[in-house]
Amino acid sequence: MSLWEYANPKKFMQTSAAILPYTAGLTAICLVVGLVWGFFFTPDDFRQGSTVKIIYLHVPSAMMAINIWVMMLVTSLIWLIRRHHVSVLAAKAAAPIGVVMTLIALFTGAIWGQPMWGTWWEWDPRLTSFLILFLFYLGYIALWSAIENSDTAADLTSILCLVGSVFAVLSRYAANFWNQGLHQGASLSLDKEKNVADVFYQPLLFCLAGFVLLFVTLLLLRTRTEIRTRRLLALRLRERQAA
Amino acid sequence: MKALLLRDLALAVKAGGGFGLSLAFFLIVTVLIPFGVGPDTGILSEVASGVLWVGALLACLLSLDRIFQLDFEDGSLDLLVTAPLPLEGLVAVKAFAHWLTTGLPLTLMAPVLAVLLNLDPAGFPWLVVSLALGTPALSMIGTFGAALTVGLKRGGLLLSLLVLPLYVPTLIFGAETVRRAVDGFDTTTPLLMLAGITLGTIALLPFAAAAAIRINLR
Amino acid sequence: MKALLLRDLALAVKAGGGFGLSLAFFLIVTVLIPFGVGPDTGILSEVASGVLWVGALLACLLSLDRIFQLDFEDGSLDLLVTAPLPLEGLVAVKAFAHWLTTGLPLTLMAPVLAVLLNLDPAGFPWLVVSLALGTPALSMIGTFGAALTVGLKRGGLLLSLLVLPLYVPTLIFGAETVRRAVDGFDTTTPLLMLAGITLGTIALLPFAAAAAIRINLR
Amino acid sequence: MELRVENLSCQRGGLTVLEGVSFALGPGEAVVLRGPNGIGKTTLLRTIAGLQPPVAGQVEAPEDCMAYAGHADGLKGPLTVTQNLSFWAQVYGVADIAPALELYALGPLVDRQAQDLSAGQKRRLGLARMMVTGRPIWILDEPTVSLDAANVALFGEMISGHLSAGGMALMATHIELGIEARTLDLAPYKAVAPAEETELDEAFL
Amino acid sequence: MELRVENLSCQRGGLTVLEGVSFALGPGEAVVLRGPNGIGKTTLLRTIAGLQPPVAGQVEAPEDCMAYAGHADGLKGPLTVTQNLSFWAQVYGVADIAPALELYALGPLVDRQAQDLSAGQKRRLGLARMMVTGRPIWILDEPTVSLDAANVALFGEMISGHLSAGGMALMATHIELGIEARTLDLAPYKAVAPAEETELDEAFL
Ligand code: HEM
Ligand SMILES: Nc1ncnc2c1ncn2[C@@H]1O[C@H](COP(=O)(O)OP(=O)(O)OP(=O)(O)O)[C@@H](O)[C@H]1O
Ligand SMILES: Nc1ncnc2c1ncn2[C@@H]1O[C@H](COP(=O)(O)OP(=O)(O)OP(=O)(O)O)[C@@H](O)[C@H]1O
Ligand SMILES: [Mg+2]
Ligand SMILES: [Mg+2]
Repeated sequence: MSLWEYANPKKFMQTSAAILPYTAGLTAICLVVGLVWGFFFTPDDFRQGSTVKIIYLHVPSAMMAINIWVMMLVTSLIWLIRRHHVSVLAAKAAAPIGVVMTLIALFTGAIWGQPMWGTWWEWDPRLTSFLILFLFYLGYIALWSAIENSDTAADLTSILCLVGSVFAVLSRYAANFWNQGLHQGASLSLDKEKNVADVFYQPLLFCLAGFVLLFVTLLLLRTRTEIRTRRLLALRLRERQAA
Repeated sequence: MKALLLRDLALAVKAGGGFGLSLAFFLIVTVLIPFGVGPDTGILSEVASGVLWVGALLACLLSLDRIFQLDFEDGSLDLLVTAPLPLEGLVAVKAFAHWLTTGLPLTLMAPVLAVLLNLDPAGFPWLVVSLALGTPALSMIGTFGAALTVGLKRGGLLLSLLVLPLYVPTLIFGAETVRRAVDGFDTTTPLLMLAGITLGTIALLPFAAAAAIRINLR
Repeated sequence: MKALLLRDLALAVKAGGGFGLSLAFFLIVTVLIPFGVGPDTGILSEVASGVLWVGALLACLLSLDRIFQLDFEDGSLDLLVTAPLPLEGLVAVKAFAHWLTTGLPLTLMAPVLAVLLNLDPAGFPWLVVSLALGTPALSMIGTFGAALTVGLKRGGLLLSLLVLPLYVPTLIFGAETVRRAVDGFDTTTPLLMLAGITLGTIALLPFAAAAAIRINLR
Repeated sequence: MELRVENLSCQRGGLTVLEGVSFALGPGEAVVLRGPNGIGKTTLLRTIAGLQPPVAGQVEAPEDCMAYAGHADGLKGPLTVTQNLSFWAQVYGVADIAPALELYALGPLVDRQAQDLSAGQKRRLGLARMMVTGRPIWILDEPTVSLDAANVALFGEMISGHLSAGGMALMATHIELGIEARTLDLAPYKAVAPAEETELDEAFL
Repeated sequence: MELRVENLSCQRGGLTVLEGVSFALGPGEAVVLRGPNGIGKTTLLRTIAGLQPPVAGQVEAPEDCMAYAGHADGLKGPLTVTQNLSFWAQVYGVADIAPALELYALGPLVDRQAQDLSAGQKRRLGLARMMVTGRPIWILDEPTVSLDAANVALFGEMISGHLSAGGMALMATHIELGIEARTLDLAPYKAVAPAEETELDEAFL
């Protein structure tokens, strides 16, 4: 009962259909406000000039990239424990979004790094662990696509997600340790956070909200498609049985 | 011939092979190196060209045992040999399919990874050119190796053992090209050598490989 | 259990697997790097520790798909699962056999290759220690990956894509140990981490792997 | 002790192939499954052997008393006949492989690598494996494939020996085995109604 | 045109297994090889198909007119039935795979991946392959393994159709095929003093 009933595909389809328009609308509003405000109505940073504005894409995408993986971890767990198809399908649907977010973070970061650090890429622990996260996403998707039987795939990918998460955290720690004292740029991102003045901060909040909503919208859409594909598969099987 | 090429591509894409994986492997190897060597960009850019080439080479290597082993195990190699295809042609097609699924994507991917290892920008075009010229040789040599080891179950490791030494010249000239470009020297000589090796292998190895297969089947 | 271990070793030795090959591969990779990077010994000794660790890691990787795939194809995995062996035990034994045939020889071989890459002598003992502590984790993680991909024909490349990210922490701490030893820093922390990872994987991953196999067989 | 299968439904590739199969097998009894290609014999046997979960119904049998032999023989090419056989003997904790060897006249082949055996010789080795399991319930999928007449007879002997020792055998085959055993034709159990039961389907339609 | 085998000796694993086999096969004729397991049927067929060189004697047949089907079916698991079949059709330059499909009633399976077929269905696909080779001489090694009665009959039809179209067939089998064909028992040709002839031995003694 309660929340779990949404794990029933029928129920999920109905509710998601009802919600989608609103989330989509809100996403549009937040992103437009946040980005326009951020890009056109904020002063240039005294040190970084206009490049600072990349933050409006970079930070939200980076945060999402991480949080999406966490969300996948949770849904995978739910699948393993309660065997709710929708939750594992949600995880499957989330992965590509996560990859895109990671890529956005990487690229914007790289573009930002050029003026800031004078290089496209630094082996800063944070960036590095991000690269690893990217690899985990790739592996997860590859495994999904490699296995025919959907339930088998669901189980195996969920296991991979669990184990992977543990190792992802380990890698983050390892990366910190590995780059210790070797490289100043290490926690640059964090330092900047401190002196992100309010003028930059408020639009950033809008962007963050926008990205979260964007993810929710895309997730609902993709999960719906996944469910539909499943139904198609079920129908095919019926035909075969009839034949 | 065409049918065979299409089939191999279809299989590569379907059976978890395909473009994606060799790329991913390439990416991973290049990412691992800094973890081993340490984050100092100075050293990294020093070794970048070499690492990239070795990485591409290993990515090629890992997909080699696919080329014939599967066909051997499920018996289709027997059938292909008795089919009206010249065995040399079959080998060439297999090698080409392998290049399409590994060498080509690797070449296109290389510049991106070069950024990660902060390779000197001067090297970028030459990296691509050298890979484009060199990878066909890698695929062809690899196919030859695969033909030699086709009988053996999971000859994978042995295969790489046989093939890697044959890869050395290609590797040397390929990496040399990039290094010279970075140091601002003339790159024609290594490039010419590279082209020479590729042409030579494409011209000769199909026959050797075909012979090897005939021997392995009896 | 013992029977299984002995059988796996026998097979590894006979079927072109065995100590020899992984060693040889290790050797070749470490030999290739200088070709790629160029002969400058200064740079080489800089990167030696990293290259050695990455080399060992790849040598492990290449023999992973052997672990379960063969048994799966010839049907003995079905029979083993229905046999009176706990599946977790089976996985552990497989991992142990893999370590005996790859990790152990690599560890013993490493110092020799370290000389080739003129690693600073101060690093030698630590190289061996770190490998001895780290390679079991590599084998165990690899076995887990192999269990995930056992159903897939020639999952080799996918396997490496799944496994390599999991290898990152081990690699970092392993290589870090050697680098620190060379630079004369304290090496206890990375060593402890390494030991921790190894123990953790050995304690937990067999269950994950066993689950994966059960899922794959149904 | 007996093997009791109660309206078992089994699934392959997400598709229920057999429904409501029930039968019981007591000591000394053998059942031969028959049915056209693709009816689901292999699937049923794998389900009973516990290699895949049933969709519905259950298989009642004591723990650890089944030995399964599928389409593949599970031989290791590089190992010799003796090595292959004694490995399984050790796994199942059976001391002696001699009887199995001489029943199938594998004597002359003991030191031959399994990969150098002919199709039928491989099969004989695969069947000899059953004797070293020491398990009472044998589950055999097309055991006599590519055996010649003489060896089919040997197989018959093995089965009747096993049965008279109080064992049980469940076999799927297309050709006559020359064993007196109940035959169970699977045709009537072919799943008719679409995959209603599979919870996947329920969930998605 | 005909297939003529003249006192052929063939070897496997450096050991001569059959000696002095000779027979001829004319248009519309079929020969069934019989013999106990391990006598050397597979080896003989592979030698005739040109997959391995004869030790002595020769095989006379026009170029490119044989099609071989061994113990393995040479199917690609990930590809569908149609893809598998049409690939071979293209290789042999045969236009149409429809007849092969409908003869073996593969219609309902066309879009199924080969790895999802049952043992017998795989076999049927493997046999259907022969029809798209368009070659006159078929060489079949235990073609009816794991086929049910109905499909064995279909196989019989295919063969007789092929023969009446002036084709030839050479088959090794252990079970009745229900085809009127000469049987050739290989027992008499078993190599007596094996090692002697193999040129390996000659070279060293
Ligand atoms: C490819 C390069 C880069 C990558 C992969 C990257 C990645 C990240 C990540 C993972 C975060 C953390 C998001 C969170 O969890 O809160 C982040 C935040 C941030 N990054 Fe970057 N970054 C890159 C380059 C840069 C550059 C060049 C700058 C500017 C000099 C920069 C400035 C920031 C700032 C100000 C934040 C927000 C502070 C925070 O949320 O912790 N990043 N970036
Ligand atoms: N390496 C080897 N050394 C010695 N004998 C070998 C070797 N390889 C195969 N043989 C023998 O060669 C003989 C011929 O094998 P072949 O597969 O031709 O028999 P077959 O007639 O096809 O048997 P089946 O009916 O079981 O298929 C077999 O007795 C086999 O044991
Ligand atoms: N992925 C799948 N999707 C749909 N049907 C499938 C799938 N995999 C197998 N099947 C079908 O399941 C059925 C049962 O297969 P099974 O191997 O059990 O048959 P069988 O009785 O053993 O046949 P044989 O006598 O040829 O061995 C077959 O008809 C097969 O086509
Ligand atoms: Mg079957
Ligand atoms: Mg045979």
